[in-house]
Amino acid sequence: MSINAADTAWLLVSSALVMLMTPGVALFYGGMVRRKNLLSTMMMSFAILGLVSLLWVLYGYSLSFGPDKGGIIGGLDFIGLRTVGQEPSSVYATTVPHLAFMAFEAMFAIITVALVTGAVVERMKFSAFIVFSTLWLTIVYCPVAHWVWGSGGWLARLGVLDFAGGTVVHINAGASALALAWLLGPRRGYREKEPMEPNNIPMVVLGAALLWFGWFGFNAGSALTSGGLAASAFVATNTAAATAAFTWMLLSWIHRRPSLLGAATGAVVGLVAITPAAGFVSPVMGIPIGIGAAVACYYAMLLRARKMGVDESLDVWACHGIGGTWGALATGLFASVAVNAAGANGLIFGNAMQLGKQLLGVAVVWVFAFAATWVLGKIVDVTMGLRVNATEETVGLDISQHGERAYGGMLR
Amino acid sequence: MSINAADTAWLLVSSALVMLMTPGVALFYGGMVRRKNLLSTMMMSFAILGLVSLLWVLYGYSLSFGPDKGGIIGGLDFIGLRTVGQEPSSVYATTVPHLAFMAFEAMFAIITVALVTGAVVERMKFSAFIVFSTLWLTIVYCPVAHWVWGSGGWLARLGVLDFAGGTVVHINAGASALALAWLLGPRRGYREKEPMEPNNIPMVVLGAALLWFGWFGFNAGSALTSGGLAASAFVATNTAAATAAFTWMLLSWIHRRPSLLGAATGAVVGLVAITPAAGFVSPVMGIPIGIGAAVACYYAMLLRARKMGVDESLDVWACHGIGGTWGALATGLFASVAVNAAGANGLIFGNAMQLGKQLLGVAVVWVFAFAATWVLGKIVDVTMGLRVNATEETVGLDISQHGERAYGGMLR
Amino acid sequence: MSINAADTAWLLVSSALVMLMTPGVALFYGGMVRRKNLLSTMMMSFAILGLVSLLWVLYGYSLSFGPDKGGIIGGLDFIGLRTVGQEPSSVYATTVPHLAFMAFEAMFAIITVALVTGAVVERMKFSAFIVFSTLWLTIVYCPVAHWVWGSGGWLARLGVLDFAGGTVVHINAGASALALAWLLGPRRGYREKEPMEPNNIPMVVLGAALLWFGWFGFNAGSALTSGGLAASAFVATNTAAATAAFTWMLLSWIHRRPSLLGAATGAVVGLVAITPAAGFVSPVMGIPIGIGAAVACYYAMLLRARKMGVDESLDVWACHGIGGTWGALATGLFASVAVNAAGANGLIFGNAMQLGKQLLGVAVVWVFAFAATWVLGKIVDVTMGLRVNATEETVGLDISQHGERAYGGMLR
Amino acid sequence: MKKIEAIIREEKLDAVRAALQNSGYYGITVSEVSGHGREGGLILQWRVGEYKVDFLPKLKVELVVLDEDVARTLNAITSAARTGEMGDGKIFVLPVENAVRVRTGEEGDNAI
Amino acid sequence: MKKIEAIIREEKLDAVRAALQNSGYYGITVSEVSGHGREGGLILQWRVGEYKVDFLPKLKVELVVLDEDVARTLNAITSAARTGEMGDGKIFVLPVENAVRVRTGEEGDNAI
Amino acid sequence: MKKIEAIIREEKLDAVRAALQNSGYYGITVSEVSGHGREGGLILQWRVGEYKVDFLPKLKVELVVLDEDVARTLNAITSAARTGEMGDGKIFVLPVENAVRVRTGEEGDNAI
Ligand SMILES: Nc1ncnc2c1ncn2[C@@H]1O[C@H](COP(=O)(O)OP(=O)(O)O)[C@@H](O)[C@H]1O
Ligand SMILES: Nc1ncnc2c1ncn2[C@@H]1O[C@H](COP(=O)(O)OP(=O)(O)O)[C@@H](O)[C@H]1O
Ligand SMILES: Nc1ncnc2c1ncn2[C@@H]1O[C@H](COP(=O)(O)OP(=O)(O)O)[C@@H](O)[C@H]1O
Repeated sequence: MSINAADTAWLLVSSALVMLMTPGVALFYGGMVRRKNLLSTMMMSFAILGLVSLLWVLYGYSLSFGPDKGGIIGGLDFIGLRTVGQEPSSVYATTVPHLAFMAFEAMFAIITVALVTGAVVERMKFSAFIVFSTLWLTIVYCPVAHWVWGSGGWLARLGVLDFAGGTVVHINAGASALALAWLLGPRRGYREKEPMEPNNIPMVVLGAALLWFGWFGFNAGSALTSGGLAASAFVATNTAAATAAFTWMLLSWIHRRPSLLGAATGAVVGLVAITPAAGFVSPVMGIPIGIGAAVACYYAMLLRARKMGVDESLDVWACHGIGGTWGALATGLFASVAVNAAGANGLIFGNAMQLGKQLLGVAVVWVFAFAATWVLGKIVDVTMGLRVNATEETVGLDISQHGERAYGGMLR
Repeated sequence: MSINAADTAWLLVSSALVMLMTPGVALFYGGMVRRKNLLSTMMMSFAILGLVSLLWVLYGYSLSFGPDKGGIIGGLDFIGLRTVGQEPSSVYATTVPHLAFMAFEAMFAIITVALVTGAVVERMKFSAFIVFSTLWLTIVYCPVAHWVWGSGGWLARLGVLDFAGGTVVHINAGASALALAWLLGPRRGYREKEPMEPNNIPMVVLGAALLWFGWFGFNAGSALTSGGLAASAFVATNTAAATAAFTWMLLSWIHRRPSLLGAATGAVVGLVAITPAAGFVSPVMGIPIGIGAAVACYYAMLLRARKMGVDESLDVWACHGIGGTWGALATGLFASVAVNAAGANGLIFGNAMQLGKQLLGVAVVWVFAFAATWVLGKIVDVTMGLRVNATEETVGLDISQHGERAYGGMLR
Repeated sequence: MSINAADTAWLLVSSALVMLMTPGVALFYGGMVRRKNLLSTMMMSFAILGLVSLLWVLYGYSLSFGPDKGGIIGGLDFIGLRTVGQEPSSVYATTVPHLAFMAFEAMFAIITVALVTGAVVERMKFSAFIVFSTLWLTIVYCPVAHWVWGSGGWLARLGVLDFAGGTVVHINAGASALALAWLLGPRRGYREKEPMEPNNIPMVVLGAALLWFGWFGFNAGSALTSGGLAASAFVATNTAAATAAFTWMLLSWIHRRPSLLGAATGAVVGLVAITPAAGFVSPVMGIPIGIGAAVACYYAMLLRARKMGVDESLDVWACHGIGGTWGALATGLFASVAVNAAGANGLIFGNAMQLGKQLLGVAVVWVFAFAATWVLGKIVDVTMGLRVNATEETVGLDISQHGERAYGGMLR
Repeated sequence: MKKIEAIIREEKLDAVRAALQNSGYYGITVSEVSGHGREGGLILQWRVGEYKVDFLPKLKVELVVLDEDVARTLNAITSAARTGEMGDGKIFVLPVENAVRVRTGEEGDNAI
Repeated sequence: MKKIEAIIREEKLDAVRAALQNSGYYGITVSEVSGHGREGGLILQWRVGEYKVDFLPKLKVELVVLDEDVARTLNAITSAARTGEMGDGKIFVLPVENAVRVRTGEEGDNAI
Repeated sequence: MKKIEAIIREEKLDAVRAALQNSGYYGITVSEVSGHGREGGLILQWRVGEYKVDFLPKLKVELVVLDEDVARTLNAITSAARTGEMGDGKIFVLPVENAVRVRTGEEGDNAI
């Protein structure tokens, strides 16, 4: 097929928008930790932007989107971008240069790894983090991306719907975060004293704003063409984000006071939940999906904090794991072929099967991501150790891991 | 008509850019208040991003752009996005999905409400703010948007030109800000002591930068198509912003020293003033419009601070009210059908009538916005009270309204 | 030719992205100086955004891209945008409005001047800076832009390749920075004590992120059309940035610890180096170009700091001068007509000539920029003085030049 | 000479300064401190749930006064800084043996 | 009454506070200071190369105690703040002549 | 033992530190304070117009010295911190009754 310049422009812009989300994560997470770990938290996202961009070009894209091998993994034909050129791919995004599709997908791989870092901040050794991330991209992300999005992937063939990454990105990140936090153990002083106060809430809000902005590329860009579907996904995205932000604000208000940190968190979980659904549901469904996301994630977070013994520090599981699960299931409820002929009808349009498929997709990714991450984490732990030592943790990872401090000055 | 993919891509990108302006306002305003009210100020914009996105989908778009009812208001046909779908509208932006046009307009409604917050920061009760904003969107914004931009709106029919929101957004926000600040009364300690020092000027500059960036979507996106007119509006926008930033810097230099806060403010007022004119005037007219904006708003701000008894805290009136007025009148001076055949000639091209029409548009919006806001504000004041109490104000709204503080740490 | 709406959308978006890079520079540089000079550093970039936007419209575009005068300079036909309208130019970017091309090029001129400021922060008088910048734009930037990019420019005619500004932007800025820093002399206390500690590394990272984001417009936008070439340049850009960020991180790790400031710097030098090559080389060449950039600039910076007696404060020369030089030469090595038929083959494709041409381009711009800057700087020094006085420098430029301080509060 | 160290509420600085100026002392040094006392801490919110912060922001006002002015100064500060609620702060009086004005080298009472 | 000024490591604040509370003193004032002593400085990195920061962040804990409690308090702080490494800090005892509780105007020992 | 508290200009810290080191004292504690004195305040700009800030940033340098070193130390600080302009700051000398080195538990003069 030949290149459509408008689709290409839209996909390139979307790729740039999704790229900006990773610095968005750096700010969003960075603002929530203690100041002594601010740079270390940002560094995790920034290093991933470098590392995964590179690995993706070298082999990640090929494993995920290379010619299918038994529904499980992509072949090595695209290693080092071999045959990935200015002409369109014959199977993916056939109206834009293959390179543009590759770049767009690269940004998804990057941010997924960056999301996981929320579980391990303030105590993970940087060297172990780099090794773990390389393994995780290769052994967890690439296969799951192939199953769901790869032409011939087994979950795709079964009809599991995931418009922009509810399973591949969010459940994947959330389940892995839980496993890794569990292996790592809690931060020193966790629960003994007052919680670790966020060092910079305006920074969190700026991060959330960049995430919201970039998510238009994430979701509406996933239409892979410019037109009605992209517009529909765009509106669904904004509506879900807004509704969830407002709902979370109300939940915190009921509890005590309307919280800005809560509203920012709500926006993010609304964006998470609409991700798998954005191009399959009518945009106004962003409202129930947003409300559901805020409520589900709010109580999941409470549960994690009060009942589960794990210091999953920035609640990747509660936000992305639960938000992504709700979104994947909501796709099975609200999807409509009137919105996207390439999709399916959901339960409310009489197709209960689709909900079953979605449940299958959710369960598979949950189990695989959790288990595989646990094994990978354990291997890294045994071989090189996952955690910094007690002194390094007390001093803070900025100085102990990176030899830097966030705010320099004459004195402090 | 059928969908043009390039126009769609351009309008979706523009919508994303305009969305980013509201966090831009959060930073721009947040940096200018005292630290104890930083989160509260950002929260106003962030909550509006949630609230108005939702209300717009529910009924705001319908009231503004639904089928005309007597030139005054839109009908309820588009409630809950009914019949607003992937196909183009038959009257608005007929080359892009109706949903894309709806989304683009949503972002304008959001930022307009966010702009008003500059008048009420550091003392308005958050609950009252939410109620007021809902009323104001419904009773002030939607009608005015319909009059000026709605197909069949009475000001539109009279030939009042407003390319991207000089009256609908800026005069509307500015006049309302003045009324509301007047009702609220000054901040405690206002004028008794040194002015309330901005807590973070780099944050103001970042906010201004995001506004400038997003404004390309605001103005050039308002061409609703990609092509010569969008390019022309883009250049007019950048030229006016730059000229006004530089002019304000010179004004502060003449007075004392070249001020960065001044240059950032200048950029914003230049952007405000070019807004109604961007797609009707030759781009080089950005120069006189920018100079005029800086001078007019600078002296309006001086006047407000020294002569008027009102603590219109972040000078929404002086920046947006006066800037928007100058821009609307400048449109009547400099507009040219050679630039935009859908526009009109202005005074310098021999059509004095147009200036009269612009004056009418300005006067109508000024009077209506001021009066309606005063009444709405009064109602909220009488029923639930507009202001926090003295202790809450002294402690700061971050803690008293939101139970949060911007910068946490071991100690402070 | 007629306007292509998709190309126009892409070029307008790219222009907006490049515009955002200048505030990106403000943050990137602002975070690296001492707090007392934070606003002054940001102000330099912000003032340039105003000043150069204006001068470009008035005469800069005409000098650079006006009808050729002997290969040396553009004619005055485009003064004040005369005849630069909504129709395409007949020679540049013939599928988009001439105004869109003009705007895109404006953003390049702006950021180039902003880059130079890294050499002079913390001690240059603001008035002298404004005068110098005006002269420099006129006498250094515009001619060089004409030589390399102007239709008929002598270096362009010789076949020197510079896709997006390796010579025009980066070598130009780097060589000029060195000359100007040399004239200005070192900051008070430079080398006597510990280095001047960066006041805000998260701000540096945010700046680097905005630069990376905006650079997609810079490089992929330089295709001037939406399609395969833009996609290819996009991927080359991201790959080089990522590789260089990761490489610099490894270099700092070898030396001591993986540094976030280092990774951010690495990203920038990778982006610099890929700039001239982005649309001429296969995207995977981003890897060697990125590695080379990080290594070359790292050691250039060490050399500058330890061996050269010049306080080129934020290492514009090492980052942009050396990075741009490596990129220009790498273009001569790796360019391929298979990627871009309008380009040429490089050395590895058997065309050693091209490397020679690149060397010529590099040498010419190095010598001209250095010499002309030295002369202009000297003139400004003799007539009005380049530096603030000792007290002003000790107090900090924020207060002494701008009468402002970054963070206000009750006390400090 | 005595050194007076007053821990006060942030919002009382202006009143205290005015009171001191009325009693003839305009030279003061102020710093931001964090205090814990009888006053309860601050309850803040996290994304879900809440937490208590033990230390509250206070200001420390330091000034050195002549022996004969101590009582007057204490009174001035006390009445300016009082709200009657817990957390109003404390004032301590410490002996000072000498003072030097850096600019002139003057010592003792003249340096104040 | 004596004023106890302890310069301690940042991470020891909680332990010191607990120890003080055990010995009956919950009213304290803390501030962030920068200290230089025998302890080496901090080596930080720049884009290339590194530099040394001479001043390390410390906390200053100030509290006024009754004369009879001085020894006990010193012991409590010393054992809570000690790591045995250079940089553990110092404690100084200064005489206090008077104290006032702002809220009530009480003076002397009653004000503590 | 005496405690020396010097309020100095920010930019004089290096000179003062060097002078103290020359007289044998490298252990010092520094904090950021805000001072108001004879020196005029700072005029800053707002978007339009200007305003005055009363408090100027100063540093407080604290160190405890042996009795016999007081005079020498005062001289060292005074000459290092002087510019001759208003706002050079003040130095106060306070009696200290005891000192403890946390690391070793040493008391008195040995702890300094
Ligand atoms: N013994 C003490 N030593 C030093 N500072 C104290 C002491 N007691 C109280 N403070 C300081 O005074 C502040 C107010 O004390 P608090 O007990 O809360 O109020 P009140 O004096 O009104 O009962 C505290 O936050 C603390 O900074
Ligand atoms: N003579 C002194 N006067 C004031 N503060 C001091 C003095 N000596 C040390 N300090 C403070 O105590 C801290 C720890 O001192 P240091 O010499 O590093 O450790 P140690 O006491 O374990 O030998 C220093 O950082 C400084 O803040
Ligand atoms: N009586 C005082 N008590 C405590 N600090 C003082 C006193 N007088 C002055 N200071 C401090 O000394 C600083 C310099 O004092 P100032 O009067 O401006 O200069 P100078 O001593 O040169 O006349 C002030 O900013 C303040 O911090």
